[in-house]
Amino acid sequence: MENSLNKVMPLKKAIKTFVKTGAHISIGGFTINRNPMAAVYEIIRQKINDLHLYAHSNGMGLDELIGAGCISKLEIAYAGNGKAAPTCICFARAVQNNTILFEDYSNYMMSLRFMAGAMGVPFLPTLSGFGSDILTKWGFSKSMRKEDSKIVNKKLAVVDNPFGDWAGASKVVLVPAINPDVTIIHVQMADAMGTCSIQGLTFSDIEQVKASRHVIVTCEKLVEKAELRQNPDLNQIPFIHVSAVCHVPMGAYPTAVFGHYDYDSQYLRRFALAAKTTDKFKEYQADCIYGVKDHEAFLKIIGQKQIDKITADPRTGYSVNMKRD
Amino acid sequence: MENSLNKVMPLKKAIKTFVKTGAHISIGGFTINRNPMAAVYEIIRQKINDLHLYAHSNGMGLDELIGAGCISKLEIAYAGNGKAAPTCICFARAVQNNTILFEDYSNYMMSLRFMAGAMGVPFLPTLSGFGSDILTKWGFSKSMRKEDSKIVNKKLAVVDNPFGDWAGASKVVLVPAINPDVTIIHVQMADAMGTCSIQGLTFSDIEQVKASRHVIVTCEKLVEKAELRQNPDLNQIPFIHVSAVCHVPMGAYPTAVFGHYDYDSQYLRRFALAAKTTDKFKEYQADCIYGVKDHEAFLKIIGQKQIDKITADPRTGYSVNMKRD
Amino acid sequence: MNKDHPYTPREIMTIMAAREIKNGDIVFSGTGISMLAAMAAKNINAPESVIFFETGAIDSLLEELPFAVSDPRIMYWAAANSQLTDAFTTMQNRITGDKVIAILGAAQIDIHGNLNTTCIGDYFSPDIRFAGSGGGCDVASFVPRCIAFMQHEKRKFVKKLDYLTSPGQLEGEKSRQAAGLRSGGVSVVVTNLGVMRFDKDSGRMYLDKFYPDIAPEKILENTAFNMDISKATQADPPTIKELKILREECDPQRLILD
Amino acid sequence: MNKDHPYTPREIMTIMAAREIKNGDIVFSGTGISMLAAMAAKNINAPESVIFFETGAIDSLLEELPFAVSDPRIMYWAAANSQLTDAFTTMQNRITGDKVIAILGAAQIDIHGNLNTTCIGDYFSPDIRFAGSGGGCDVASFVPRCIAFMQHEKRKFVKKLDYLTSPGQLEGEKSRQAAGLRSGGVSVVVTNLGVMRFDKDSGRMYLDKFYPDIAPEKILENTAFNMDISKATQADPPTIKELKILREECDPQRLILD
Repeated sequence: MENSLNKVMPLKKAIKTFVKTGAHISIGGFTINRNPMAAVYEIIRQKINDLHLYAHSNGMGLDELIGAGCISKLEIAYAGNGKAAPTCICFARAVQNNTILFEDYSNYMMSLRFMAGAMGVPFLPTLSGFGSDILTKWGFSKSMRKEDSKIVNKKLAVVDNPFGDWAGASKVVLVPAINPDVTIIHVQMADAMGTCSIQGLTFSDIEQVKASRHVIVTCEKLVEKAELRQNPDLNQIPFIHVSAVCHVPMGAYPTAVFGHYDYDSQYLRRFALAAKTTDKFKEYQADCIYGVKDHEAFLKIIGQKQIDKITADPRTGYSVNMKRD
Repeated sequence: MENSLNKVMPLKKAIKTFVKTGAHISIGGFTINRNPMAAVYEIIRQKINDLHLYAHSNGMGLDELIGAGCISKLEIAYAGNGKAAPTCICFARAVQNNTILFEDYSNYMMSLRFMAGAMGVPFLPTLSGFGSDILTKWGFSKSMRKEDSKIVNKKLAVVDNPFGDWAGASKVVLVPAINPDVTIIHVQMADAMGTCSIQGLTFSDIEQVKASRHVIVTCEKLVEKAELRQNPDLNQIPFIHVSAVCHVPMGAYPTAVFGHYDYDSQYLRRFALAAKTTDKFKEYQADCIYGVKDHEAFLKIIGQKQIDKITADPRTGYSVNMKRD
Repeated sequence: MNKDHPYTPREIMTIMAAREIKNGDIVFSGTGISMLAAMAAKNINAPESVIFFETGAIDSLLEELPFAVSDPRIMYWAAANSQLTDAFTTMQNRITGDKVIAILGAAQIDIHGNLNTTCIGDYFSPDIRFAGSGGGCDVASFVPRCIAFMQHEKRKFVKKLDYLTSPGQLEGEKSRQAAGLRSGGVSVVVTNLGVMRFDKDSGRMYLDKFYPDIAPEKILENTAFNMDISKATQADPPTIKELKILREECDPQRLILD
Repeated sequence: MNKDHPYTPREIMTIMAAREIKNGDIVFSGTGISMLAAMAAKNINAPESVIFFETGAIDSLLEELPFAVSDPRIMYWAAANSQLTDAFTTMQNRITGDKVIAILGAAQIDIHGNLNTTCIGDYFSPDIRFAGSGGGCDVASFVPRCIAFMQHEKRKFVKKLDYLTSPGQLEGEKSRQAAGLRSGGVSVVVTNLGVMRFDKDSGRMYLDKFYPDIAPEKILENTAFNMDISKATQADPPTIKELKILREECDPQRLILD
């Protein structure tokens, strides 16, 4: 949380400043929508690793980070990349090959955990998960939980309802709060102070931001304060939560941004195919990540023709009749 | 919760259908803003009583209902009516004269209780209130809590944090969920299905609505579905939660509706003065409530001249330079 | 199969699922065939049902079929765009939650309708890792009715799940309630061969309907556990009208039907 | 009082409170004099402080002074309009919450800075009933610094509260922590006579500053409990510049100053 009135900085600097080796991070968006991809690629280029990622249903962002070896620990509800990869490919391989530590929750549990972090309470209750292996199979060891103060002592807890059977519940599952070191989101509009306006579904971005010690916002449009103040009802994130604002047009590409551009299903498929073999994936990374100096250069190799294809129709907010594979 | 696609009905009918003697109710708004006053006056005219009211900081709506003797039990955080009455007058008298049963919470606790009701969990945790008399002084008796299944067994509960000192908390206060029989709110726009768009602060209206078995919406403007669908980001309440939609222009008068009209400080003062003595209050009620057949007739006696004075300026959403007492 | 109006396995599955949806239901929908079943219900038998996504969109217009529950196509012309916590709130509370019917898929299902969408093999070192719960565990915990869409194969209808992601009837009898769950969970299984339901008392899966030209014994052969087929009757095949609406109005481009 | 630039009790109170607010603080504000103190701080000493309301508005433009925290005037040109739960989230969490400074009023205060805004007399059958906690108990529970604005009278500075609405230092020493609260609560009391703070160890109120022309003994006479006045020094009176900004920029119509 910072209050300096101008938080605009280059993405390179924001990542370098706030995303440290070993940091606990979360990223916004959902599967193939509004993942902060420019920031993800910058983390990869800066070779920041040993990250602990909290995710509900992050798709593309999560899989690129895992594929690049940035993630050592993962708390997650779902890893899918739409039609291109119903299960994220690098994620599945990392789990199958035991190259990351992971712990599974449900989407609601992860959302509640961010919400608890935002609210400043140690846990929130839910009636989800009783009888499931989500309650019984814990990914992090007891000694890890004991030694690492950033890992909670229990994955979750089941307690009796102290209010009798109020609300028809005899017991509840309590899920522990998450307070990431840094959360990165991509939004349609932000001003220099960091106030943000997200168009369309907000997923769990708002809770993730409010739960986080530092927040990096990348935005399609960096607008004047006055533009956002005209309709405060559309601003979900007031500036007090934000540490850095980075103007990165198409910063969620190849995932979608409602009102701006659609997901690039061809790119997603290209990624999925490449991710299946080590050699092809290295080639892909060399071409699209390490071989470009920033997101602008990346978009240049994608080309205007492809970008035009996914550009959103102003009426619907997505690319109408786009060829989707 | 109903799903019939056209829920429009006269306010009289909505109140008669959903607000029964002895019902547990909540009303939207905050002190002098967006109280569903037309509905409140209709409840009073229909002489529905023995109501159990859940309120956070309802002002004018609460005080009219208490003044008219409609409320027998009250769970509340704050009863004030802005500058006109820093403490609601009928409320204070009712408490001082032991004519209602009441239980005090804080504003956050009441909001969390509605939120718990909306979420379908028996309680939510907070770190508020430790050491205060809010925790120790319970308004409802043990026998009441035992005999009345609609009253929770405990006002609140303090429990140890099962996650050690995660989030820096050794213990937490749990506040029990509220699920009113009916919630009544006033909004700027609704369609016939019941989808609502609130402009400006939503207070706790959204949680109150989602926690409630039935929901009556009164609205300034009854609009076509298409008008609301053009920007789903501005619709806080989808129709699935709503039982009845009543088109009542100026339905929050004398409280304010952002973008439409300001509070009428003269009326609020008139009410406060009248409320101070039994005779004057009876006179006031005879003139302004019982003596008119509905809200439209009430507004006629207020007069267009007064209404013009409080009409909102389109730029700011309130009446600029209005004389405020 | 009625020779006068042939249909594909995917079509009969969609229609069978659509028939489960009632007017006024709020349909928790994923993408693919579950989306198509929701659209078919809305167009055929439940015009006042409401399509709803865990990402927070409700009653979206869906001029184009979405390919993910975060597809921008679901954000257009919705009644409200909100967020995950709001969507699960709608399902967890008993007021709107009781109106929700979910459509789920899974890698494995057991005789009590519990689902596995997490892994094949040991959880900590699996042979195959899947996407995980997503909202599956949540909705199966919260809502009274869930439809499971499955391909009917022995390796999918298993004696014991490798991981119990989403609760069905757990171990049957009163075990769901004993565990802390409300009644609900998977209540019907729609496959390419038939429709299964669960005995009210034992919570065990039984064959309710077999499709025309599918022998109940064939279904049993494709099921690794011992399922009661004694009560099964033949399903009413999709009607001409149902198929017409499904093909012409729900998926004219055959994005999902093919 | 400096004869060259006289000021009213209300003006010195406002300035004393404003000086407590630091750049970057998020000011939880009510209406009336608390609002004015927040505006004075922003205009004088803490230009990057942010005014914030429990109803959910943050950094509103305030072209006109609001008369309630639900006044439509606070909804105009805000950074965001949200709701009660969001506002309290900002205060309860340690990230933004640690930046919040609250300004509260009360009917009674005790030596440990606990506040009563609920009633005079027995809670169940009071002589006078007040509005109640509102967000007072919440913010006093959550945030590290609260300013209490009081008229300095014996019946208000009491030995024992009739009702403890908002926690200060409870019974002092480590009692706040023992009860489950984070450190915080009322940290400074600004009255028409002086400024009180709390001893770090004992949690007891002491006189920090008396205003020019106010004898510390007079303050003691208006306090029902035994307060340490030994450390008190005279407050720096409002400067000409402070008064000029307060009068000309914050409340030119003297809506609150009079």
